[in-house]
Amino acid sequence: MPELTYREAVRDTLATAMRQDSDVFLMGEDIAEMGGSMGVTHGLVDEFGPERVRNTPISEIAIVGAGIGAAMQGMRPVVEIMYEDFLTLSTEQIVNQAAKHRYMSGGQLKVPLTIRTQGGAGWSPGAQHAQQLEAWFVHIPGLKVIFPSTPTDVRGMLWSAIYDDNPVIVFEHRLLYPVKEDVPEKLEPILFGEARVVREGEDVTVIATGPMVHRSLEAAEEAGRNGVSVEVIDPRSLQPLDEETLVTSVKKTNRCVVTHEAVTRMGFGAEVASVIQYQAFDWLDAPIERVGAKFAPLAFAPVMEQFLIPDSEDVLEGIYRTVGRKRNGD
Amino acid sequence: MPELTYREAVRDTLATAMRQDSDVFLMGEDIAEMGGSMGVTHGLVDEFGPERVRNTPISEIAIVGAGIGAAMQGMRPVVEIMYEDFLTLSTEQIVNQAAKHRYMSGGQLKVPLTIRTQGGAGWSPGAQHAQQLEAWFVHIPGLKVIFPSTPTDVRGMLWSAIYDDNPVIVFEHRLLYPVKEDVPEKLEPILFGEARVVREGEDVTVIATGPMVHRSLEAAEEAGRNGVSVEVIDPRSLQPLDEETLVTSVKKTNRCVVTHEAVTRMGFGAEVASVIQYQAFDWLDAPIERVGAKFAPLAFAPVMEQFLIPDSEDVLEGIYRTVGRKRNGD
Amino acid sequence: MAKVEAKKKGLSDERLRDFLREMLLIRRFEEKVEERFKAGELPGFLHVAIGQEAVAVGVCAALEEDDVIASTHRAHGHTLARGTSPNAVMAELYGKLEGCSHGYGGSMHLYDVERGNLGANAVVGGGLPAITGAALAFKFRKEPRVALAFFGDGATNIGTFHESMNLAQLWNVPAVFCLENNWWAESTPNSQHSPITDFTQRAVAYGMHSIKVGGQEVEPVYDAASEAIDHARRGDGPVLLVVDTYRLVGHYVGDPQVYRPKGELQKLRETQDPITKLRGRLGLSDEEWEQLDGEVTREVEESVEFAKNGTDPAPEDALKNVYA
Amino acid sequence: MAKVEAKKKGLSDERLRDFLREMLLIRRFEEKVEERFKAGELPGFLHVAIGQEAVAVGVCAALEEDDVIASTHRAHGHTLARGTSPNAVMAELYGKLEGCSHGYGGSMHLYDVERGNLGANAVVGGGLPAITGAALAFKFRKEPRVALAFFGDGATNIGTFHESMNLAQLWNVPAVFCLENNWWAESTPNSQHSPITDFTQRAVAYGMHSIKVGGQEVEPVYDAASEAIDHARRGDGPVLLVVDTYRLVGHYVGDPQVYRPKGELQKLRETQDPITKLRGRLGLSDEEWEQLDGEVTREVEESVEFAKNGTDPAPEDALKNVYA
Ligand SMILES: Cc1ncc(C[n+]2csc(CCOP(=O)(O)OP(=O)(O)O)c2C)c(N)n1
Ligand SMILES: Cc1ncc(C[n+]2csc(CCOP(=O)(O)OP(=O)(O)O)c2C)c(N)n1
Ligand SMILES: [Mg+2]
Ligand SMILES: [Mg+2]
Repeated sequence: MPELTYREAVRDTLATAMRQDSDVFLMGEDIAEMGGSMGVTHGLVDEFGPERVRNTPISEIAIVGAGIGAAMQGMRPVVEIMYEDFLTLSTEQIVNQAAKHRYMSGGQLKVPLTIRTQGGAGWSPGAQHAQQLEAWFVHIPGLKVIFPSTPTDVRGMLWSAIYDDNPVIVFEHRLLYPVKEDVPEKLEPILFGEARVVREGEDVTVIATGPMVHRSLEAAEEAGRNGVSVEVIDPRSLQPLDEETLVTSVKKTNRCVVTHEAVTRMGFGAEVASVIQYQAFDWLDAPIERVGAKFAPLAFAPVMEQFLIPDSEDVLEGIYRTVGRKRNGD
Repeated sequence: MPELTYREAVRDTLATAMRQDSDVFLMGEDIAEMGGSMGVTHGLVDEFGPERVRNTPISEIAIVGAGIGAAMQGMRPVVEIMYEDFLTLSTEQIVNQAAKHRYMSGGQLKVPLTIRTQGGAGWSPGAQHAQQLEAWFVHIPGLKVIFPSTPTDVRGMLWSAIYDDNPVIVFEHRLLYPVKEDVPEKLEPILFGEARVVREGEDVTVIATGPMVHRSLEAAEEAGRNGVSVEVIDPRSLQPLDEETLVTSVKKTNRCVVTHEAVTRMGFGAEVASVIQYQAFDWLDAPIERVGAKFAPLAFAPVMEQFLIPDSEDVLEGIYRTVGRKRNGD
Repeated sequence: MAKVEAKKKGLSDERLRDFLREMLLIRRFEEKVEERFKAGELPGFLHVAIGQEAVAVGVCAALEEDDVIASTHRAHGHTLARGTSPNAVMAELYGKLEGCSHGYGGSMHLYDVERGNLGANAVVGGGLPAITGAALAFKFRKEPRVALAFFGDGATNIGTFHESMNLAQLWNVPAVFCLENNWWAESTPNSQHSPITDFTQRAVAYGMHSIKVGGQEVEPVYDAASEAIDHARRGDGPVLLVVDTYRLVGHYVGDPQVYRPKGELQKLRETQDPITKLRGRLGLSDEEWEQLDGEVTREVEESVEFAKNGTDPAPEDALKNVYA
Repeated sequence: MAKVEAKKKGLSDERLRDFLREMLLIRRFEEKVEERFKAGELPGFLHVAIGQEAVAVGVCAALEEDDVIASTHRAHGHTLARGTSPNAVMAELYGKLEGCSHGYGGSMHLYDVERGNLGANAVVGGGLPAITGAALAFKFRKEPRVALAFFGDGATNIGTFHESMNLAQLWNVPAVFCLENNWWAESTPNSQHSPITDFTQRAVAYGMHSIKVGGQEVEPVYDAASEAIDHARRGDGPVLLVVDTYRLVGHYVGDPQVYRPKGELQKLRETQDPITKLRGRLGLSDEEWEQLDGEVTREVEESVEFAKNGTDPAPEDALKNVYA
């Protein structure tokens, strides 16, 4: 079982796909010699050359669109958008084009495009370099949206994204790149629509995405020490969503906290909470707690930034609120 | 009390503001002689001239951005984006710039920009001319988002939008333009964050936006004939959101249906349902129903389009589901 | 910019007659669309390409079978010229399963992937990046194919145009950007949307080769398009092909055109009709003309019959084709 | 394109000394920023403008007090040159309330509205549309003011650049687009991001007036900027001002620059340092130089002290300033 960081797991998957399949290629700003602004694609240009590891101009809408065009010809492009904030420049092509070509053509076309992007606060990048916008894309029929939180998951799911015949947006997270894990010797594809029960528990279900999975595990440990048994589930793919696993868990625990780093208001947690309250209504013993970023852009000064984004303490408080007791039992 | 259509109400507000205030001007594609693709600004160029009723190139990101620049100089530009679908081209400027300049400058700047747009299905415009994307913008701190459903509301709220010192996105709806109503003689500003109780009732609260307000009223009438008393509430402003009025109503009726024309998944109803289940948990007698568009792009063929978008029947079914009985009492 | 003289290699009269037939078919098709829309039979809204038939026909004739195109909101002409049958197009406008997009698309989303039509786009400029990407795929695979985007003068004002042109030239892909300059973007005249009138200037920003040609005579259009397409196919890089033309109708069917200078339309219809011009060039007798017109008119009538007899989708079909 | 000769009206030595002082202040400020970042004192990430000081100083000196600018991710130089104190800039980099954005912005979001600085933008090209809009407001109000956007060569590839240029020229607003061409966009060289090397070609697409000047000597920069700004202020329309310059450091502080050809940097530092050039031009003695350097170095040191002694925002301050 090799140990890989999340960053290496992404790179390994890209390299493996490119080795076996000449239809797979990469496009993105500074992904060649520089390896992307997060170093994820480091070294790939040496193995695959600048044609298949293509540096692009700063043209977020055209590179996504070029990916669409190449994908419609049967290639499997992987486009990197350096920061989620810049996805806002590509939304037209993602939402009106990639998501709809198949539908508008009455099934004639496929768009096997993968868009990788990353974001995330916690290192003072400022208000235009850390937004989490995954919720937007969950609203758009025709797209698939994944947000893997571990090396193993990103390896298996990125693989599935590349080989999915639909456009898939892969949300990575800046602070997850150094996370290490033993991963299976051979890359094992992970299907979309299967949530992962990260930790079993009896009293509260915490549904968490991205970095909040790790922060929730910390909170769960702490809660455990205080006699609250927490189940942590990572949906991993937000679209399609494995509603069944989430609902089954809540039917068992009767309590639920949903958490993500994105702003709470209109965040992905709103959809999850709506699904849970609907399908597990009679099982719920307490209102569903949502733990996300407070309602503000991301401030630069670390003390303000930290205040805005949720940490394990915030999850813990959510857990305690839902079991009806205050921190430390007081 | 003059009778105005929704279209005339918008026009009246724009004209009134422009008459009294030289800082107000309009920009948008084909808004001059043509009056915009929906005829809303018809005639304004005659009164105010082509400088203040500016036809623009097809440059959705630049015209929003130019609006931001003029607004930062203290003008009060009203930018029209012809279809919500094309807002996807402007999202960078809306989300990263308009919404954040005040914050990132630590309070030095104001961006009194109004963005009017419209969308809506029901007339076979196809998949790229009818999306409803209001939910996206509710997720973004720094923006205000309104969706008036009547001539009176759009008149009073558009006025408030123009005179708000923050960027406001005004969602209009294609099928609402011909809706008529007696409106107050003198334009009365309507503050944001005040939901409107459109119809009082005892058994179920229907929270509806845009065209669904009207469809919900039809459903409410029908339900009334079957002995179910329905309260209909229009939040009108989605950001800020008048949570109190919504929650108070549900605490009275103990049942709730949330409805909008946008896709249900990750739509605005998800946020509303999350708020209600949280704040009215102990009062709810049934799961909150969400009634929105089914999960697909908008098909062209009318029979498919109609199938996808919610109508008064769908709301009625939601109402009946929540009161635990089938249509016509069977 | 290369000046294109109508090369005197000359197209055969037979070929030109085929062009005339195709152009007239498009004209009669568009007129029928106007009629049926006004009769309330066609859902949605429609843009017809009356006046621009020589562009669609001249350009599509210059393409090879394996080439691909992307079209715009004004798509009927391009789609017919690329070989989709009037039946399939008309059925789409009626929202039938037999339509070229099986009723999912409509007028602004005509697709025919088998014939290399990657789809019409209702977002102005929306198709240009994908054409660049398709051309990139051809280059990757060393296939001698060309990808061509149709778009209007109004589309040159949008960012996707700029980024696509820049990328295509930078990567030297076999793409042709065919700008149908009809001097209007809806109600907005050239002078209100672009600070230039010679659209080849747009190409200078990328050092891209450009060719300009008048669009009311099909032969020079064909020649210019052939030159552009050959240039791209040879690997010499993408080309901006500017075709100056006229929109002899409103922006959309039913457009009262209040914005259009009085008389402009009448005068253009009299002097700039590409079909009149070609008919004159070929010296068709009234009899020959009647015969041709009769044929295409019947074809169009039949397409309406075909469409009306087509199959309505089932409501639940709307949930199909969301994902592959 | 107008060729700009360094007009021999000539700037006084005194003025040039002021420029040198300003340029050196920026240089020492940037070096201090590198040092403090590497020491782990500065949050986030940073881009310094070493090598491009003559552009910031020459251009900002040509502006009037009422003019406005928008800057980029590489904003320290522009902000200092526009008159914000080193204290306020440094305090912002330390995330303090005394910072020019009160700790909300950071390095890439330096604002100083009082001094006509509408803010630095971390989205490449993000500030250009607003500059067009600000210029439109000046035109509306008949104020003799100019709005100027700084941006890089990489930014010319993004749609906002295209749409803003087109709009500005179309509406003839008093805007200047100041392209600091340092031949790199992060790790991507000119040859991999733009199919042209003479960036005045970009202006041809809009029929916009353009001026090109070398950016390592402050006097011609000042002259060219003055000409561009006057042109815009006179109402003759916007100008693309291309300043060819060099980035004598990595893209961001800490950038190992693996992508940069061996020796390029060394050679450029030896031959293209704008401060060395100006010092030579002024014939400064070692003593004069030491004195000047001592002064600005102290000023920079003091700014660090000021910043470190600044006030941290309260956590809940993060919820302020979301709305006006
Ligand atoms: C991005 C976008 N903005 C606006 C529209 C609305 N619209 C449809 S066609 C059109 C004018 C297009 O002009 P042009 O590109 O010259 O094509 P033409 O109609 O002349 O064929 C506009 C503004 C659109 N479809 N897409
Ligand atoms: C829209 C967008 N895409 C990508 C980035 C990441 N990025 C930051 S600076 C930069 C390069 C900018 O190059 P240029 O405009 O030449 O400015 P320079 O860094 O050379 O000053 C890139 C790609 C960004 N900030 N914004
Ligand atoms: Mg046109
Ligand atoms: Mg650069």
